[in-house]
Amino acid sequence: MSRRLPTLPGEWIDRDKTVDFQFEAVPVKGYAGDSVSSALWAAGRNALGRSFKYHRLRGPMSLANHDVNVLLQDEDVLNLRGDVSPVRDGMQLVAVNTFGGVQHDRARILDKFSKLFPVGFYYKAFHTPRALFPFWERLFRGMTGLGRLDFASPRRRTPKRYDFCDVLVIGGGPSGLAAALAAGDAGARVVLVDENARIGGSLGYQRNGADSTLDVLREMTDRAGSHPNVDLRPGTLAAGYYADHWVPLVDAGRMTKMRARAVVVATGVYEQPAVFHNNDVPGVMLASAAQRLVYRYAVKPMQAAVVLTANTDGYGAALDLLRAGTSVVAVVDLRHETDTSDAAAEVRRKGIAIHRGHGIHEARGKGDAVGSVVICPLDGNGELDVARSRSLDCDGVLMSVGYAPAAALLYQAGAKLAFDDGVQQFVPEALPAGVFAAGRVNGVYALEDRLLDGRRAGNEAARILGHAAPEAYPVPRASAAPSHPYPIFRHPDAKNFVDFDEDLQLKDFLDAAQEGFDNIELLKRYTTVGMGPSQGKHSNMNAIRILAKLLRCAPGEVGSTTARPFFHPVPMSHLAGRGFHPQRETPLHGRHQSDGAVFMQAGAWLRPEYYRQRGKRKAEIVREEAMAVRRSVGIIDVGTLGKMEISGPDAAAFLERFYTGRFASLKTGMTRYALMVDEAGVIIDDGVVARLGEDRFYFTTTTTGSANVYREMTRLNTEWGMRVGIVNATGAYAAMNLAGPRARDVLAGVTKADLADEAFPYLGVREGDVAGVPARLLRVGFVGELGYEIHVPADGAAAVWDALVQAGRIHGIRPFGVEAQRLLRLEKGHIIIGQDTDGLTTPFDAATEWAVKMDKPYFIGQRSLRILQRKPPKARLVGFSLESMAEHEAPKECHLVVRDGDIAGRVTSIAFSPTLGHHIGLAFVSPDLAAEGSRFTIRADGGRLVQARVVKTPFYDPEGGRQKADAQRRAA
Amino acid sequence: MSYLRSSPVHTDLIQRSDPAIDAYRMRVSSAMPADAAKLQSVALADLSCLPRCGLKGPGAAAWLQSQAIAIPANPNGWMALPGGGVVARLGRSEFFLEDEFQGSTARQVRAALGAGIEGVYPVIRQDAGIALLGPRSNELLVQTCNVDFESIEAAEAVMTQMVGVSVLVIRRDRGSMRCHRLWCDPTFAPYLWQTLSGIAAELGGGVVGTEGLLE
Amino acid sequence: MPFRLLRFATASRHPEGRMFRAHESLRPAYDAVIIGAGGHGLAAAYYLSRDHGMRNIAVLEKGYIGGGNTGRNTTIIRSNYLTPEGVAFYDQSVRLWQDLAADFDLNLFYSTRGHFTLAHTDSAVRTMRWRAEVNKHLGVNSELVGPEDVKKACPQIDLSCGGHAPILGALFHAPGAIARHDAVAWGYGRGADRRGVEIHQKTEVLGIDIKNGRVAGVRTSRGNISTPRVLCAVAGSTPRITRMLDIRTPIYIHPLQAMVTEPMKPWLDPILVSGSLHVYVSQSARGELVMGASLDPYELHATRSTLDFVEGLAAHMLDMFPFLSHARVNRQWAGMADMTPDFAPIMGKTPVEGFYLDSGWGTWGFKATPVCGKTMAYTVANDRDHPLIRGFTLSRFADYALTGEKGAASVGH
Amino acid sequence: MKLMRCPINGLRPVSEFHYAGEVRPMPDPDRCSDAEWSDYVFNRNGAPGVKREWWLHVASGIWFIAERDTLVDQVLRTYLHGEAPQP
Repeated sequence: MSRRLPTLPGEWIDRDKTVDFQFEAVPVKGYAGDSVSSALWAAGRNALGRSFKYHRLRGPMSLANHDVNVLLQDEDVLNLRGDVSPVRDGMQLVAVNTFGGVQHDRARILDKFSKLFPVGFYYKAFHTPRALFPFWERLFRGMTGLGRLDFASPRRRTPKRYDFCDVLVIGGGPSGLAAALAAGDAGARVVLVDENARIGGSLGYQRNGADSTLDVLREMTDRAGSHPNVDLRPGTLAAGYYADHWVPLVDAGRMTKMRARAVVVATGVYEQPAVFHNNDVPGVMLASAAQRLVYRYAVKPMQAAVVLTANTDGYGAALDLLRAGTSVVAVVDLRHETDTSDAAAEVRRKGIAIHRGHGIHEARGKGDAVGSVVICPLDGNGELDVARSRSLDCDGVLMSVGYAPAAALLYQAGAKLAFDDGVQQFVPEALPAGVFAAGRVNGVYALEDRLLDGRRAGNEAARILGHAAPEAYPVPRASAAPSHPYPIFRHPDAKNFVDFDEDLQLKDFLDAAQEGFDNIELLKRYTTVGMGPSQGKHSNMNAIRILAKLLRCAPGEVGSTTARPFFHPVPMSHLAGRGFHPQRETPLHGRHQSDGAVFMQAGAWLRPEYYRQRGKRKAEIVREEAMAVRRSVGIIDVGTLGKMEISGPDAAAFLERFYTGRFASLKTGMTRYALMVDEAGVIIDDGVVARLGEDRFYFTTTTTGSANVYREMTRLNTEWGMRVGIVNATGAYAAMNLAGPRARDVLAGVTKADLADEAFPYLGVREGDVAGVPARLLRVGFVGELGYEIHVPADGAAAVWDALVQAGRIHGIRPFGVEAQRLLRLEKGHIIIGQDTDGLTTPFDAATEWAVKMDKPYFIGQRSLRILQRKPPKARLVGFSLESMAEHEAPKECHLVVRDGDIAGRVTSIAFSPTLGHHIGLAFVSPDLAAEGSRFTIRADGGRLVQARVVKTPFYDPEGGRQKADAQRRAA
Repeated sequence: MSYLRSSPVHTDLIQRSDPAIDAYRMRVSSAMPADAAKLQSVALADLSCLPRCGLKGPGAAAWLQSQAIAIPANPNGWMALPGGGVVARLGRSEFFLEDEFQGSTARQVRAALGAGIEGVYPVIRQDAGIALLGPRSNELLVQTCNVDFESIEAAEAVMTQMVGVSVLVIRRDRGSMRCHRLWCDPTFAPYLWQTLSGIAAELGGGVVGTEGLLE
Repeated sequence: MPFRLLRFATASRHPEGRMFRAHESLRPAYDAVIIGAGGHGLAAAYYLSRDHGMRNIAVLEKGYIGGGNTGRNTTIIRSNYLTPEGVAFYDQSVRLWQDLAADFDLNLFYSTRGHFTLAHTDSAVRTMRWRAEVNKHLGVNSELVGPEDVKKACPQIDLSCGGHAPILGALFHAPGAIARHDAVAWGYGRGADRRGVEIHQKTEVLGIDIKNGRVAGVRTSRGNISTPRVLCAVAGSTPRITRMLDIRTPIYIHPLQAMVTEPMKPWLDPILVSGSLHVYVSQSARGELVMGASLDPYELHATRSTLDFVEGLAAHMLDMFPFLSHARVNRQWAGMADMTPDFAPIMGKTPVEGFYLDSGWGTWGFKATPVCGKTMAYTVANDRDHPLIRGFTLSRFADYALTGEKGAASVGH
Repeated sequence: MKLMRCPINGLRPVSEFHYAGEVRPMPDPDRCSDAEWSDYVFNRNGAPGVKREWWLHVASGIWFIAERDTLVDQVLRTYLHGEAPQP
């Protein structure tokens, strides 16, 4: 049986384009422009979904994007909103959360036992005996949830976009359109968004059986559509309001982050359901839902309707039904007084029965839809007099008993709303700067008033942005309340639903209050009202009215719960966008790739961990790379180190204050280790400072520390006001370390600089060309061999690397990675900040007192170190060695040092030293274990205890002869 | 000092074409397939080869003027250099110069400043230099940067973040062609370049050769 | 089907009384006043009345029961901390948790799901091993596991995380659990209420009276009361209270945000945490994915939401679970985290006699609710710090004796 | 997203900035007591209110002072260090 109507003016469907899709494996025909619900309803389907808790049959209720009982699975798309989602050819839809399909859902049995599951029932059972809870939990997890994920579904990368406008108008109804036109006329750049497929709001469907509002709509959309300053965006959801007029606009394809200078909220209202027994049976719907069916989709909502109303709009809806050919059995008006509107008069003239002072006691199902309703007169207390009930046959019920403001965005913007008893609605009382409300969300109802109110808001917005716009005058709010104060009716068999998402009935609220959850926030948390996907759009207001009646106070005193983003749920892909991952590469990255580097993440950088060798394992390769450095020569990219310059008369003094060491005494042309502690005396960074001239220093920081060090330096420079210039050259300079007995031979081949020990001693720094590139050469010994750190401008890095590799070929030069460097530095006993130190390590713990000059007048952290100096040390970092053992038996980094069942420290670094032929490492141990030669126990994997002996560092070449002058000669 | 410089985005360029021609001792790609078509949408060109220099310090402004170089009066302004090129004022007391075409101011300043004098400190500039061209360049900008470049004054130099990278941006059209110039740290350049060129390609544009921009 | 549900079907009217009484007015004097009717404050009241025989207690709450961080956190319970002090403390808490439901006769949906802290860098792997070793040493069930074990527990995960942060290993903590957070506050509240404790909601503390160095009374929006003992358990509002007493603390307040998807059929069994991607996620009994990330970057004493938070978190979630593209985020919210320099709490006695702190809970206070209640009750009743909280005293900062919990707490939750 | 005005770069989204905490005068390390010093190092003025804070505009490296009400996240004014405008 088709419910499709002949063409109606303003309908959204395109009758030339039929759409074929399947619902629960049954073919359905619709038209382009149909929503899934409208197409199904047109096709005569009543059962569109099942409810979340009791699995009751549900049909269309609002057609306004909160019919969450009509959630569908469309292949990998879950929880598709049937009431607003457009139909597409070939869709294969099934209702979510059923066991065997909508018609035969096996879980519908739960409805029969609903008395067993009152509000909060799950708090009252299943927890004893404890052993059984997992069983119940598995059962719940089997029942719970809505749609299904498709784990094969690929990641969607929807590009996000920034956008900017003067006035953002949210809502394309009469007031929104009026606001946009007013602001646009005043010269503001206006963007108007509306979540519906078409602009117009209620102008399109609340029509009192006529087309006059349609003419208003056409006139306004024509003007707005052609207005140079107005940009109309239908099908676009304002998903939330964030600080400083920052509004995410979500459409089918993407999220646009709109920065507006002013925002007009003309979001209108949600129509609210009446609460009576079986108010959820398919065929019972909000009046506006029926009107949307008629005018948007040309679908006859029902054959014979009973209209329950408490306002004039109900009579208008009755006329709209008549126009659709629906016979109106009766208008049941909760109000006792006669409605004097033209619409009511028209209804009366058409001879339709009007029952004033009546309400619906219950709806009765027939098949899978409503078959009749039982109505009763209302007594003085607003209670139904069931004794005088009568039954009316119908296949549909309209509910037109009131509205709640769509004020979520206003709340998020920080607006204060107050309950207006006249309008029976929360209305804005105080609005934040630059935010305006217009139309029904503002409590203004009559069409001509809404147009005025919109114009007022548009003009006000334009004026605060400095545009000349007419003085704005406040517009009167609705005189007669469009909303009934309490359209809620008890029933012995309950099933009078307040929240359709969560299947919450009137008694659930009474019971919750009885248990002490009698303020709105607690009530919300205990009943979960408004926590479902529709976020309380159709339930919060009734919940507030129920609580207010219980507490014998006004809804305003009950207050409302906070409305957090999002207005409607937003897909993760829209929020995530493309997903950017900023990454740094040294200028030698390409070289490493072609050399087969295996990369590892180091902060934002990618660094070669080691260089792949056919048929060899990592450990083997790392050893080879290390041995190449020990025996001949190797080269490593150290360009990720922070690289800074500080110049000026106070440069040395600044470094003295910043680092723990002494730099005033550092000779030009020499370098010195630098250690940095924070104000609490905790080690946070280290590096090497090179003096290039009296007033010029060049220095390095750790890879991950560079940003923080530079930041803090510049901040302190601002505060201290010393005469220095600090430059962060980390990215501008490339750096590589050429190390090994042959390093000098290799370097000599590509530079004219005098490399003789006398001219360029250990720890010296020189400036000169390398392979034609201006370079800074630091003679350092981090890996314990003759070595040169070569710093060159980034654009010359490749040239220098190539030249060195070329010159080193006869010496079997090898690029080496971070792993080999770690091993080499460990053999020298050098610490790595962050690995051999932690968030509490002081120089005293780390045995780096030698780098701390306590007798300086001041340095960061000095005062704290003075205090710590007087305290017994907590732990001590020592070098240790193990008797030779197999690799898999050796302890690992962060294995614990134990003594008589207590933790006495931990291993921070450990490796097998190919040069020494056994394992060496660094460990924190309690100070009494720190003496050279003392033994301690490490608990390795599987709890195996391993003996270690404290040894002096460096483990390798203790005198440092190799990195000093005579290294070369010995090698020769 | 004479060496073959390499662009921060060299690795990406050689996958697209053969960077054959030599500009300011850097290999650049003369042209790429369908350059003309890309320029009708949004195109990216690598101008990292252009010579630059930077300086900062309380004396920087006065010193530049003493070198007879006209500088922007206000922070975050930029001006054209004689014979092409750009001088930008970054904040109050830092300056950025880039030569173009016939100009050589940046190189002269670098030479004159040497290791610096009190109150004027050299800042090594190894930025990646990028030109963003074409009618749809703003679409690329709004997808990658939270600044409304449509409302930015022509004389303004903007320091902001683009897909998480700090950049310096100026609007400098080339005749009738929309053009934004972008500079960023060379070690972030490969990431920024690949991200921007990917989006440009989606918009019907992409990476174009450099030669056309060097005349 | 449990029989106890039958009484609902058979009873003529709802067979449940009030969980907590409403009180017209405050008494003039109490033996102890607890500021904050969140989980911690109510737990302390519960144990004071149950174990220490103190009944004349008022719990003062500016808002409503459990309306602060108790109702805003992501309900993760674990004890896999880094310092011996921390591990011992949280381990005690986990033990208490397991009997709580029976204790209250209230189902807290305490659900042991297993907790993975993912390591994406070798330094993270080291930290995980450190935690595992300390945990095992103290008898807590933690293990350093490989990517394949993560895959086994969560087959849907992309171990390469979109190629941006490959998972190298994880700290697996089998006892890791989630619970229904509101119910915890209600359970403690009901238990305390039944033992005579008065819970006063919508009652704001305006000042605290001190007479020669010790607490004398509390001034509130509903009148003044005299009391010798005040316990402050107000998390993000702690500095507002300590300011009333001129007590200086290192506590600073940053918002912590969270978000939740629409319900979907359950698929994610364990709790997953990624420090590098700043993600922690579990699936609730309702089928929602409950997600959080790292702290907001600057001080703020408001629970506003930001868009960049959901954008970043969604992007990182999709790195781990690309198939979530169509899943919709339903709601976001925020709480105020009371942070400390060493990421360990500040508990116990203070320079003001009779004033006790239960604070510095940062982003990890929910899991500690029971043990805080127990130890603070002991501390208040005996005016002596409970042995378990001696590592958490306020004085540790002046003594430079911090408790370095950062490695386990930041983005740990 | 929140906007903040850098004295040099103008109004920008807060994501372009780095927050470095409240401006805290350091006691004279040579004169102050251990207690005064550890109070300076560790303790913070954690209560909400209008605070003078260090902020950095990352892209330009400009440090400045923001006077911000930390209760409502309202920036009252911003200025370069040592250039406090007369209220």
